Amino acid sequence: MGIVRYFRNILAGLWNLLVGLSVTTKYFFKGTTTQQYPEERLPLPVRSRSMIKLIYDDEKDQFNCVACLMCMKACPNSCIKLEGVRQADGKRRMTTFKLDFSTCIFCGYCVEACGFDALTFVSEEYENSVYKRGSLLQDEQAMKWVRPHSPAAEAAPIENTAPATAGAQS
Amino acid sequence: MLTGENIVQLVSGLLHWAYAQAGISSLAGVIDPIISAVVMFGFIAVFVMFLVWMERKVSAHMQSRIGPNRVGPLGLLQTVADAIKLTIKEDVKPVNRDKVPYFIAPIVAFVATFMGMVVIPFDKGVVVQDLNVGILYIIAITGFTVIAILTAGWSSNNKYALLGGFRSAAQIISYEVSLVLSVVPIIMITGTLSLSGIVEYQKQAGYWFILPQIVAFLIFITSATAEANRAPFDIPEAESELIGGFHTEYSGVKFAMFFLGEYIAVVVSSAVAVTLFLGGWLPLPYLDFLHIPGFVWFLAKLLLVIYLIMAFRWTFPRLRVDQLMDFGWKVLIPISIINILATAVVWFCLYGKGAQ
Amino acid sequence: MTDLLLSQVKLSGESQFGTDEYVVNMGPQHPATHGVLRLIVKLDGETVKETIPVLGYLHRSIEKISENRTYPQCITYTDRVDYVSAMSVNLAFALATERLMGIEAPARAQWLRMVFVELQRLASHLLWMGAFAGDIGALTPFLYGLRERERILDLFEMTCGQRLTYNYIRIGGVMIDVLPEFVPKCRAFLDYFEPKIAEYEGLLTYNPIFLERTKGVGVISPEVGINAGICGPSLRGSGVSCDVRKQQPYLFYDQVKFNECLETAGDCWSRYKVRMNEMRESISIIRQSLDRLEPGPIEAKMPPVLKAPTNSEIYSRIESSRGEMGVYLVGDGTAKPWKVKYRCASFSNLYLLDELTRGWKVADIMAVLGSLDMIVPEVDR
Amino acid sequence: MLEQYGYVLVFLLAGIFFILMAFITGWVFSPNGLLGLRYKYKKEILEDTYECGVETQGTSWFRFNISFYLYALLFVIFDIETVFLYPWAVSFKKLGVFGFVEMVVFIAILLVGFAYAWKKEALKWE
Amino acid sequence: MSNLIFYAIAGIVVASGLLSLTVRNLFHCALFLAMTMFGVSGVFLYLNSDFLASVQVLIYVGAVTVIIIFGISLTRNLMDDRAKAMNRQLLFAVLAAAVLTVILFAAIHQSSFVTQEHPMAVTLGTVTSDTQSMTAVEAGASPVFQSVGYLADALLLPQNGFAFAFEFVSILLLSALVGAIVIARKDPS
Amino acid sequence: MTNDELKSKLEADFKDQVQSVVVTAQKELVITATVAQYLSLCKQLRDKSGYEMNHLSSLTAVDYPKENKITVVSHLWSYKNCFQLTVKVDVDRGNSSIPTLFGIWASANWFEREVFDLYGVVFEGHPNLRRIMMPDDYQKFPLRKDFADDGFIVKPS
Amino acid sequence: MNSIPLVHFLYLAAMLFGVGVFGVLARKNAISVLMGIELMLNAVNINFLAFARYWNWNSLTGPVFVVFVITIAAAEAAVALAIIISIYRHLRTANVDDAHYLRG
Amino acid sequence: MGVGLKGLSNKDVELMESESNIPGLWTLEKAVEFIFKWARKNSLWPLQFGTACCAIEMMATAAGRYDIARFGAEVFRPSPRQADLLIAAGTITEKMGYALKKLYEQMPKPSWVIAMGSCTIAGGPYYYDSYTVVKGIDSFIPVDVYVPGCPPRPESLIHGLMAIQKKIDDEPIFRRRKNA
Ligand code: SF4
Ligand code: SF4
Ligand code: SF4
Repeated sequence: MGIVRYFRNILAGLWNLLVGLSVTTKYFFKGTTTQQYPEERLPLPVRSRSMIKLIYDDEKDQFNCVACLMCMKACPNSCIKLEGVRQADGKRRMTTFKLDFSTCIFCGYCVEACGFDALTFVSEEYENSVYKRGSLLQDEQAMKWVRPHSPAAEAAPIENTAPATAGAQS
Repeated sequence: MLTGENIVQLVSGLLHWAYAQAGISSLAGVIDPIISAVVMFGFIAVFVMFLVWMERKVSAHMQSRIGPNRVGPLGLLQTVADAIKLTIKEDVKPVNRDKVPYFIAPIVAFVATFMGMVVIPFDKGVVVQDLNVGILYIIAITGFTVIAILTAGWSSNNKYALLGGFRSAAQIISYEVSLVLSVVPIIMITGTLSLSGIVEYQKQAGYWFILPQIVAFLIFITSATAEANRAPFDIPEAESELIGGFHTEYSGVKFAMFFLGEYIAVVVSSAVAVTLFLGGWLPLPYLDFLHIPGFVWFLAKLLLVIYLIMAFRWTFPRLRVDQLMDFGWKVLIPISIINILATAVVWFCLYGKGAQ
Repeated sequence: MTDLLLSQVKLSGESQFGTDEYVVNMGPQHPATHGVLRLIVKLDGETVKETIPVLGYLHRSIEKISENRTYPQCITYTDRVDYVSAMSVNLAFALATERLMGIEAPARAQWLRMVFVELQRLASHLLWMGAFAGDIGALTPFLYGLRERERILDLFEMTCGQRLTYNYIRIGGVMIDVLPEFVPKCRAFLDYFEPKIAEYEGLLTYNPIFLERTKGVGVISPEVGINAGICGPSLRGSGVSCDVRKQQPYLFYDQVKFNECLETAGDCWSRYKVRMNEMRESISIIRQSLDRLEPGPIEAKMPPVLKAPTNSEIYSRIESSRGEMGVYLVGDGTAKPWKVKYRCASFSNLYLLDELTRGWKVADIMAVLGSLDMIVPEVDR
Repeated sequence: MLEQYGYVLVFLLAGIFFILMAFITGWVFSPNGLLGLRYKYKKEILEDTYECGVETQGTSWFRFNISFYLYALLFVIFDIETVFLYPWAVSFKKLGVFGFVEMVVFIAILLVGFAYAWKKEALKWE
Repeated sequence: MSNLIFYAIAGIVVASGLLSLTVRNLFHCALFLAMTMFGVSGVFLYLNSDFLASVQVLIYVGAVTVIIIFGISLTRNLMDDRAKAMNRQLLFAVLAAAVLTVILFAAIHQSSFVTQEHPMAVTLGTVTSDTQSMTAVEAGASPVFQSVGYLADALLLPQNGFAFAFEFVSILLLSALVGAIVIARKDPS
Repeated sequence: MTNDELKSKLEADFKDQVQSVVVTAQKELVITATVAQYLSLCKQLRDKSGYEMNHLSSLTAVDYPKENKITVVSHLWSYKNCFQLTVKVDVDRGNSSIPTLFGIWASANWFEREVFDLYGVVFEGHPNLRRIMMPDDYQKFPLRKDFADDGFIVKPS
Repeated sequence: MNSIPLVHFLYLAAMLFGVGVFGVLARKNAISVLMGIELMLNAVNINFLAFARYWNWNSLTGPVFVVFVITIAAAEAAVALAIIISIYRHLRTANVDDAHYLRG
Repeated sequence: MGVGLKGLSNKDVELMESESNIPGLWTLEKAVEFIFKWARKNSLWPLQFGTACCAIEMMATAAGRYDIARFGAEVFRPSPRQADLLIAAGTITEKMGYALKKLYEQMPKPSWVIAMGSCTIAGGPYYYDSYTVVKGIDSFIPVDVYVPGCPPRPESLIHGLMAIQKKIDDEPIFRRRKNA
């Protein structure tokens, strides 16, 4: 009995090893899933939180930011420092805006909190390695971003009140 | 016709003509081996680099990746870069190491396997020296690897290295027994230890030994994998337990030598497997009209076997050390002994009358 | 740093075979400890005499930080309590806060949460499977696991813009509604994914080496398991029904049909099997949830600044990918919690490691550790 | 025959030579070598024993388990068996049934020892 | 040339043999021992015994050295560097060994071997490959020591008288195996 | 069984052994006990049929510097009867000491070590009361409200 | 080819034997003593083979004896090491000098 | 040289041509230097060192989708002795900091460090109110490239890797300064 089981175990083991080998061999001949990054780039979803930018309105030639400090208060990590002045026309304008990307955790609260369409996430700007830690403290000039005038980009910013149209499509 | 033998004859003819021209014919006995050693080293270095590349590519494709592809065409120069980098990397010498053994361990690891290349027949007549005791020679000379590994583990002054080295030695010696035993049926059938002789026998017999000796082949491949410390038998360097095993403390070019040695061991044992079981340089049956040179067949079969070993590595989990030893002693060795006896009995039944 | 601990490990001089006991450090940087767990292993030959886990190498004081953040801000830190299964911790905290403040999230948000939490369970189990196989020495399943996980992350990124730290499930709902193409994509993924599980099982489940390594190793008996606080799939491998989704249903788990996966042997293989089966269950839960996803609001009506009632407290549990995840909140009437405590499955599961590995071989530590599905940030927080 | 083994000797020496060349190249070009850049660092830490980033406790030497020895013992015995087995295999056909029976007896006696070791759990890794 | 190499090998054998017995570190001793054995296998080649040379490497380097190293590692504390390697009889030992060697040398010198000028130099010549497994006895021609099968014939054929010794070896090995296991496994009480 | 029923059952069963049993506004069932009652209460909660709180889900502490107390809070769960209980015990902030639950639930071991590490509550009879998160030579108790240290930067609001 | 006189093999064997004797007599450690014995056996082997080849070279006895000697040497090493390990575990020493404790 | 040059990408050839005054004609030293830099650049073996969330992204970088192997950097070595690149991925607490420092110092030179994620750059989300987290690993080991993000995308990490490769190009190999 023992002998029979001994050999049966060996044969069953060999068979299961073959099953495993067949899986890897199958994939060996199947195509790869690799996205060859520097040459090929994955199309990122518009909601991707890659880099925070300050929206610059090139028609009005100014930043949208009115220094309402909402983003600063919302930030869990206090990485936004900004100052503003009240202009002659009574409106507040941002003068300096500093975002420390070395501590920012890309949570998105600042963008959500901003009611003036002044901050946005930009999906594609993820190539942001630097040699000096200091270069991660960016000011408004470094973060300046002009919204391209294309219909695709209009949907870009994360809006908390997106219409609930999706779902139940099955 | 282009055969390996012709090429060798041509080259040696040319060489001896050159000796005669230079008036150093009397030194031919010294220069010839040196040239063959250099050629073999060149071959093995290139081949191992190719193998490392191949392993990375094979593993990558098995895992739906691409693998190295940015250095040279298809990343072929990747291992060249690795080799150069390892060479020009700083060589850390850990404190409290045992200086001389620490230094010689990688040398032994490399040389032991490199010497095994002497008897590998790539084609009819294309072999450095066809020793009488070919198989035994390979087995004996690769036995030095154990010493190298023990020495490396011992001299590094590191717990992981020590444990890894001793485990590795225990593993190698255990699997050496089944390796040795699995070859015996072949020797019984052919009556020779010479590798070329075994291939010639297969040629005359008209079949490869993998057919009657599939069990021996499986045992041989398994033991060879274990001898080369490759997964699923890579206990000594099981990363998830012992960091790097015996070469934990080795860096730079010394580490590269262990690496090289491991791959040459794979080449040697696969080459022996090809020679013993897959008919060496013989063409596939019914394909000999193609007149493909024998060494091409040999290399093709070699790569096939190596691919198999690589596929093992990237598919199977690792055995635990006690299970590994159990497997070697309690499964492989009994089966290979049974295989020997069975071969003898079958042979007596088939040819017994004629032989006596 | 003076290593007080190492010097405290006592070695008995001689064991019966004349070997010295010796101490091997595994970690903090070690390929097998899933990050920065450190194990001090006392060995006799290859046999483990004692395993002392040393924690705290990733103790990032999240609980202290949370006491100084507003409730919504805390959610960003919950992502990092268990980054492999961030949605679950998001959900745990959101549910606790909602119960603390009496907020009820709308139905669509609840269903979305279920979809995402179960997707996260798939992702987490995939990573776990890969890591477990890797611990045992099979390297390829890890890559397969990550390959499929990438597609789940695509779904997440499409919805909330991040791959790992989502900050998606919020107090009173979810951050943002899914895109219209999400539902078909999700279904397509599930159809693609379901046959893959069989493939992994082909690679591992009955592989003789895998069986050797996992069968009968690290057996947790139900009584010991319960007493030591083991939870989640690890306890279900011992045959104890302990699924919070069944026992204390939250979200709409009482409205979907799914089985609680149980195995009885309590060894590594059972725990493996439970998780593999759970993946199948998760797929069915996601399918049912997607079916019942109705249009509607995704966030409850809430005051602009969330404040907990004075002297309120709540202990709320969910079933995260790793097991029972509890959040204990104490509110003091301000916008910041007075006390936050995350009760994590890994922390209590790890406790039994010493007992499970004693008398086994070094390699079994890896198998047991892997099968408990322990990740360090949950242990250390 | 000797000149055949002359090749082996040359392979041995050449192998050593190649490796030494590699070592020398490495030493010439590597940092802190002959031509390489000098780096400043603490030599004691660099060369300290690696143990996952924490300090090593006690000595790195420890004595091993007896099972290592028992495996080696069995290996020696079986290796000796090879010495007899290989000549027998080579001349297997000529020796015929009588030689085979002799060898079976030989192996059988050894297998008794093997079985004993198995029974006594010498083949058990501690 | 080949003579020179022989003397080099002989030098290495003696030197490493001496080192293997004088070095204090036992592990180094084992390594030197391996080297000695390897050299001896080279000497065997000069005696036209390639099979025995391989066996020498296989057994001594591959097995005996390894088991000695394992043995050393099991008795590890011996390697106290401060302990003396030599015992009290050092002087006596040197003397005895020297005297013995000198006597042996003298004996060899006195014997008639000196005049024995490599009588087989003619026959110990080129080698034929033994792919056909021909053996000396069978061929009836000049002995071909290279043939491995020849050894088996010598051992196993009953007319050669070693058959009993051959079986006895297995019993010896068996008793060595059993004895060693019994001794090594005995726990100190 | 609803929490209110449970509350009356508890009050009947453990009349003298608890200080109070309340159902909070969040529908949590909270038992408050004194240090003296703590251990036997927990033991009975685990063993008594009808309760069988075999799972110590969590054990932690809350610091109330104003009232000069630290409350040790344990959350129990019964796999058999499926209900949840919270047990609270107040200890003094200055020299806090409380019996260990290790003998009742093994899982208490590390929970208590953590509380000891971060709050400085001493658990009497604990088999291995050492720091668990912080380095062994660390002196302070970081989760206490009045904690301050060199590397500790308070977030500007 | 091979023009080495027989006596040179004999001289080599004699020297090796002498070295072995020295080791056996002088070393304190039992394992070293064992190594000395191995060396002596090797010297014997050289002699066996040399005589077989040079003296009576049709005889099979030389090589066969070498095989036996190698066998016995290896078996001896195994058993001797077992004994040394056993002694070591009892007495915490492997010095030959101290082995007289065995009697006690 | 001929062997080394064939497989080089266009970028590499441009680079070497820009360095030499006469295209195609180099001094031996420059050639050797070029080869060595090329080898170092393309064979960055990282140390297996991941502590927190970023480690998961590091694994994702090694996995099928992004496949860091294309750069020859998939050889994750468990021992610092054989590693060239320390990708500090994840939160470093003070307790861990000692180990990190030791590991870094045990890596043979030349070695490079990537600080991946906010945590290693400056303490990240744990900058305020944390009593354990190190506020930036560059306070005790030199960092070559900072990759911001929490966690950085795998592409960002690969970008960081390429930044290291650029940096290697600018570093001297030999002790004697060239053009001195
Ligand atoms: S993304 Fe989050 S952390 Fe970063 S600036 Fe905005 S709010 Fe602060
Ligand atoms: S919330 Fe928007 S507008 Fe207000 S300060 Fe911030 S960026 Fe400017
Ligand atoms: S930077 Fe962010 S993602 Fe990376 S380890 Fe730190 S918290 Fe985790």
